[in-house]
Amino acid sequence: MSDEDREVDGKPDQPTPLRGPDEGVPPHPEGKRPSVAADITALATGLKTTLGEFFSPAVTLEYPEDKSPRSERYRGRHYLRRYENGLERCIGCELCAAACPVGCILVIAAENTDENRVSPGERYAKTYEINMLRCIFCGYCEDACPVQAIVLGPEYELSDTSREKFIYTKEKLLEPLPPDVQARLDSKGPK
Amino acid sequence: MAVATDQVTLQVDGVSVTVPKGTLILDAAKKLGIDIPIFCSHPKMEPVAVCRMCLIEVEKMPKLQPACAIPVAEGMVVRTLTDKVKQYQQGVLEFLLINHPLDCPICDKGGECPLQDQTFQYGPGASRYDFQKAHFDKAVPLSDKIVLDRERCILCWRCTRFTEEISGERELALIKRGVHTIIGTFNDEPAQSVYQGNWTEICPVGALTSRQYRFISRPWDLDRTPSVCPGCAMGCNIQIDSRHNKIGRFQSRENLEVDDGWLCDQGRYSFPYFQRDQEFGSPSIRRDGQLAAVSYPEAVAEAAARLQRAGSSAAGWASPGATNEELFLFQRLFRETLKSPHLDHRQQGIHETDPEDIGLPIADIERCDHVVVLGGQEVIDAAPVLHLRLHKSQRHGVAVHRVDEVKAGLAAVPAEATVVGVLATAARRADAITLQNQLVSKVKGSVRRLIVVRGPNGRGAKDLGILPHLGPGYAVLNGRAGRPRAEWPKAGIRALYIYDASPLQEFGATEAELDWLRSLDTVIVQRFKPSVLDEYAHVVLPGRAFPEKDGTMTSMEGRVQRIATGIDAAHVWDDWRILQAVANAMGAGWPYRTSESIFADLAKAVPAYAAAAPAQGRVLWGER
Amino acid sequence: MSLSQATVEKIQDYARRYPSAQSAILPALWAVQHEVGYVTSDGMREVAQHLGLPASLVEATSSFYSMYLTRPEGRHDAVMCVNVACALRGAEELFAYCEQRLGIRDGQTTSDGAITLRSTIECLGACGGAPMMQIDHRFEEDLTPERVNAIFERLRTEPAPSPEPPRPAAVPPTPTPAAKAAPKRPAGGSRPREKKADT
Amino acid sequence: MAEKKILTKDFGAPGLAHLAGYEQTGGYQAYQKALKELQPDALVEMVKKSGLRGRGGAGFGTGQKWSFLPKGVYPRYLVINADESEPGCFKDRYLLEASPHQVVEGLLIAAFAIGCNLAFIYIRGEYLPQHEALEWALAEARQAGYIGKNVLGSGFDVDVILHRGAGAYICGEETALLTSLEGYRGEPRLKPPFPAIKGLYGKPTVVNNVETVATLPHIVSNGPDWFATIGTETGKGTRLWCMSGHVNRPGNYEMEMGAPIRELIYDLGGGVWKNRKLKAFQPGGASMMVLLPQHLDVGLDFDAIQKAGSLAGAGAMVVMDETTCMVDMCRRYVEFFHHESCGKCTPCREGTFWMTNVLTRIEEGEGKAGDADLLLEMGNNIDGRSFCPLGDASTWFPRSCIKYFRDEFEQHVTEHACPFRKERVMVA
Repeated sequence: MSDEDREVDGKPDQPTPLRGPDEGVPPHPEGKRPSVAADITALATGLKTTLGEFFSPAVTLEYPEDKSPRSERYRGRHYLRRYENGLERCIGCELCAAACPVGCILVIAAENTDENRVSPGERYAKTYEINMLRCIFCGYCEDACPVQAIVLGPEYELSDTSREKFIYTKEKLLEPLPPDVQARLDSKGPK
Repeated sequence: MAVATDQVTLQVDGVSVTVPKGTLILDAAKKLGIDIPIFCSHPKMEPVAVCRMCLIEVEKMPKLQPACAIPVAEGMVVRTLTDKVKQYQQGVLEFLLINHPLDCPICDKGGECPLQDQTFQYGPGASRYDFQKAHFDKAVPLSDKIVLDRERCILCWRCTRFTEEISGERELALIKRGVHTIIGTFNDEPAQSVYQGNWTEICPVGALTSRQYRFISRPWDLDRTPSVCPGCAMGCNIQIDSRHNKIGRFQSRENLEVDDGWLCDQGRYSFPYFQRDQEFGSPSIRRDGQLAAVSYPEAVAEAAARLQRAGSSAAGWASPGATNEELFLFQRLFRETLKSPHLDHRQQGIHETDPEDIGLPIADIERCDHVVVLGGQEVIDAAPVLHLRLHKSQRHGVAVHRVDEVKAGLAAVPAEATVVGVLATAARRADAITLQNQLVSKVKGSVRRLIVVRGPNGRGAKDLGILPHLGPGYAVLNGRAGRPRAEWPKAGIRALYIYDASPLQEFGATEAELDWLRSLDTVIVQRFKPSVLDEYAHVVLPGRAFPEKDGTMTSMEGRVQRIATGIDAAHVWDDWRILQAVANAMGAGWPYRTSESIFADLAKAVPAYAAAAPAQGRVLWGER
Repeated sequence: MSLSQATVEKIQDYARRYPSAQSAILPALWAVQHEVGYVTSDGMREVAQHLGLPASLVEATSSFYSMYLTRPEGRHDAVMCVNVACALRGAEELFAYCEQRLGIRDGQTTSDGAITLRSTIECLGACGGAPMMQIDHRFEEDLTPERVNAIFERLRTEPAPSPEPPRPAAVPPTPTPAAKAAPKRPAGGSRPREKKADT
Repeated sequence: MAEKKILTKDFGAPGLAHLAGYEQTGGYQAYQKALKELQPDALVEMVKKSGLRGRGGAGFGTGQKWSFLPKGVYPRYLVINADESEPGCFKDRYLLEASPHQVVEGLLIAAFAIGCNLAFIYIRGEYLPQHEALEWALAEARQAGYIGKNVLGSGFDVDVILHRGAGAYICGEETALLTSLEGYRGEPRLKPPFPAIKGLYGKPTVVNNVETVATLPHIVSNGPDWFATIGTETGKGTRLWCMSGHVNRPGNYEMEMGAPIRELIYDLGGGVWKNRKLKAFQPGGASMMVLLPQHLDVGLDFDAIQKAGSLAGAGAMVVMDETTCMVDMCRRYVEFFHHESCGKCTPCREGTFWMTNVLTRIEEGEGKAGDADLLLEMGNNIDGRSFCPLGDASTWFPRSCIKYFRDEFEQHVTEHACPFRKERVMVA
């Protein structure tokens, strides 16, 4: 049953229109006769803020020439760190994968042998992948890591050409660490 | 009023419970759902109360009592949640952890480690120990299957007690004294036991871990599928733990009637045979000498055409590793569609079979007073977990006689024996029957036998009639019997359909048979992995491995058990689907859509299977 | 390097004496130590074979007790107790003196292989004569630096104690001639043969 | 009150170690009297009436212990505990060395009383001379017909096996001794079942101390009433006390039960040496709580010492003068228990290891502020929680030292050094 044929005590149930079908445009209120000066002053007051801002120094950052300052604890792209002697820190313990709220880290561990020693101790990560498309950069993996292997660096420009490239594998993550990250880690205390 | 004398009523944390006399406080509390923390206690071993984790308060006893070792007494009042107990539990866990290495990140037990769980639940937040931990050697290869980390060991004695009470091999022992005590074999020689896999399961920490499963996965990443071990006819219940669609390990899934919670290494470490770690070839047809890859329908059509040409002179061999459903279809394909009686599942020997072979259920071995193992070690090699059952029976007073000849077996059993069991492999079945008959006349009690057949579904193959002379349910095919495999070369067979379901129970062709295969004009091979038979095959139909399919298997004692899909292999047709396609290509018109539907038909054709709804009861031919 | 026939015989004799062969492990290990100088793994394996036991059990038992040596030691072993009763009467200082006198540390053997010096916290049961030492399982009590020197001099030249436990301390023959002739000394220290009590 | 010699009354007599010499002093008369005139049950009653309590350390009534044996269950075993490894204790050694036959006669009487045909003597490995003296005595007794078949025509068969231990203090504990005698690692067993019901080889077994059985010949020959007149109403007869430590005349003294400790230390022991002042003493060896000079008038009797806050134990009186560093004493005793712990149960195995580390740290001056309380708390988690009394006993001495000498512990921590060490001087 559509709106039109609904009955309310005999009369079609319709909202009352604002103006009757035959009424014209209402007359202009008294004393407000159109004048050019009034229009210009209204225009000027309207643009006052805009003109004010126009001549004050721009706050826009001309990206990419200059970038917004980032805090030392900014959580951006991940890195897998190494010890001074070049051995990888990551021991493939999968605690980061367990801590990750979105489950975007895949770790497959394997056993170190004397010939193929990747990390100190018995265990290392044969496969370590982070799906950057799903990562929410919360930093839980960095907190969970018992050996401070996975850390979040400062970069946030992570665009790429194909979805597969967003699966960061070990060699991408093992790239050398930007210097200022080391400062942040030292401030966090020994691990 | 006089309560039945063997029942005892006691109170645990304010709730009263009545349990039979001699029950331990630990079990009485468990009956109320109160879990008292333990490490060294194990349901299948004598209590030793060495870890002292389970100490609880018992009224009128000044000291805290070990719940795992003190039997209940009438009117006993037990408290497990008092401050004294809680404070002590923190203390003992702190003691356990002072020399325990902080290995959780690299330890395989992480995530399923009782020490880890109980430290979270009962333990102190932090440890006040600030000295050097005692160091021992780590990652000691005890054998090619087990690695031992002596720093993680909390000396709960479970593994040494296992080798003494359960397997009887007494290989592991405590060495040195006090805090320097370690576990090890004699002179650090490699362990020889075939039950080492169980050590890794009963060890409450990561001291004993499996080398094959080393660092494969964390417990929370595993997909767990209940299934049955493909190793032998014992039918031990297992759990397939897989990750990324690859089998990580087999774990035991306790079935008190069959395996009592244990697995043998032969079965537990057999999963690499069923690993689909690379492509096993697509269906193919031999065209001018070479196997050309084709699609399934083409291969099925070719196979059907060739079989139809051979008609009743076709022969079919099915592996005792196949499921009941597949064997049923295989048997229908030959007897109904092809009208050929030539079926077999055995290798060389031609030994008879009948329902009496499952007279003695495995669990009943404990209730016998004399058990004759005809063939000694040979029977144990055929079903290794049987040894654990026999050793348990021996410890409870059953006389087990491991003999080689009938005469010795007869002499060993005294006339006044009441319940006698005879165990033998299929090869020695005839001797077993003669021994059984002689015993029946000598002994006043009952004599039952259990024949250890070959293959996880050897019994199923016999029940479903994959035999030339017997139809499903041992129906006698008078006059229409076929020829057993041994006679096929001379029986004018022109086509051979080999269904090699499991790499562990292969066709195993002899030299003579290989020559005969070359002479045949049709050889169809349906197998999981590329095998030597592929060169002789005209049609190759790749099928699935046992962890990739649903179905039921019948263990040697006639217990029908379900296996489930742990690994999915969608790109490979299920075996019963291939068999149905071949049959339907010849106009059989089978309507099956799932393996359950096949089982429904199977149960109609073989009534005894109807009684044993899968995974519960045994096929009792008595009520046929 | 298997055990000598005499030792094997002794082991079998022990096995017959006890209600269960397993009780013969300790005496058997003593026999092995007397012959070889310390308990070798081959020795343990042979003891296990002769007693019909798993070898791991014999090693478990042998490694538990502190008096079974696990590696070859000097001809003489000198053990000084440093438990409380002895320490109160200057055992620690005396031990330091011994170390300095023999030029070796605790647990080492002198270069000429004569003496192995060890201190032990295990009370040796001679607290009345503290400070004291146990030289080849015999007590030397109320030691002073001078007496220690004399002992060490003697040990440097003295051969190793005879593999058999030496005869009981020489006790003056009983004065009264009427006493029955002293019983024939048990030959070679082994017990006089008598049938095991049929329990 | 001078010594009251019963066991040691003939010591020093020539040839006492030999059969002939022992028989001259009336040896084996009691044994023959028991065999000929007394029935086994009468003997058990006699020992019960005499009020003889075990001299090994627990002080349990010997007669009572014998009566626990289930009737008619044979074979039964008697095991003599000669494993005496309690620090400060050397009384059994003195008895075995001086008069082995008295011990042999005692054990034969005990074997006859409980109807045991195979008795064992478990002697510690370190007592080689005593082992040989016993071996010689047993050979003589066999030769004289006291051991063997149908002894002296009484129809009683007995054989004795001398079993040599190999250095484990834990084997002094009753069930650990039985386990060791069976050839296993000397680890204590679950109780119940108690050895009297299911002991050696699963058969009913009685374990008695050397001194306990050495008293039996005197009880049999002089009668239980004579024995009951000696000592106090709860502690009957005499007891051998081993004096050691800072005392002028260390050695074994046989005292009537109940005599005050002062007499033992000052009259018999010649008082503290170098006429220094007594600081503390220990009545029962390593396992017992420390006592102070104010306890000197406590009677040498099980219950009196227990009321004073310690235990009589194995009767080893270790005397310490004012130059003794109590922390060092605690460290040595706990290190002893750590070295001797069998490692079977967690609290004792790990607890003694940790306590040793803490006490060593304090003694070397690197103690931390809360160490004393940490030791007390650790003690609470071991005492009453470990599998056998060794674990409990390892905490009693240190905790009693902390109770009485807490300031000494604090001093070690604050001064970062042991205040007594500079006093330590070479024994002239």
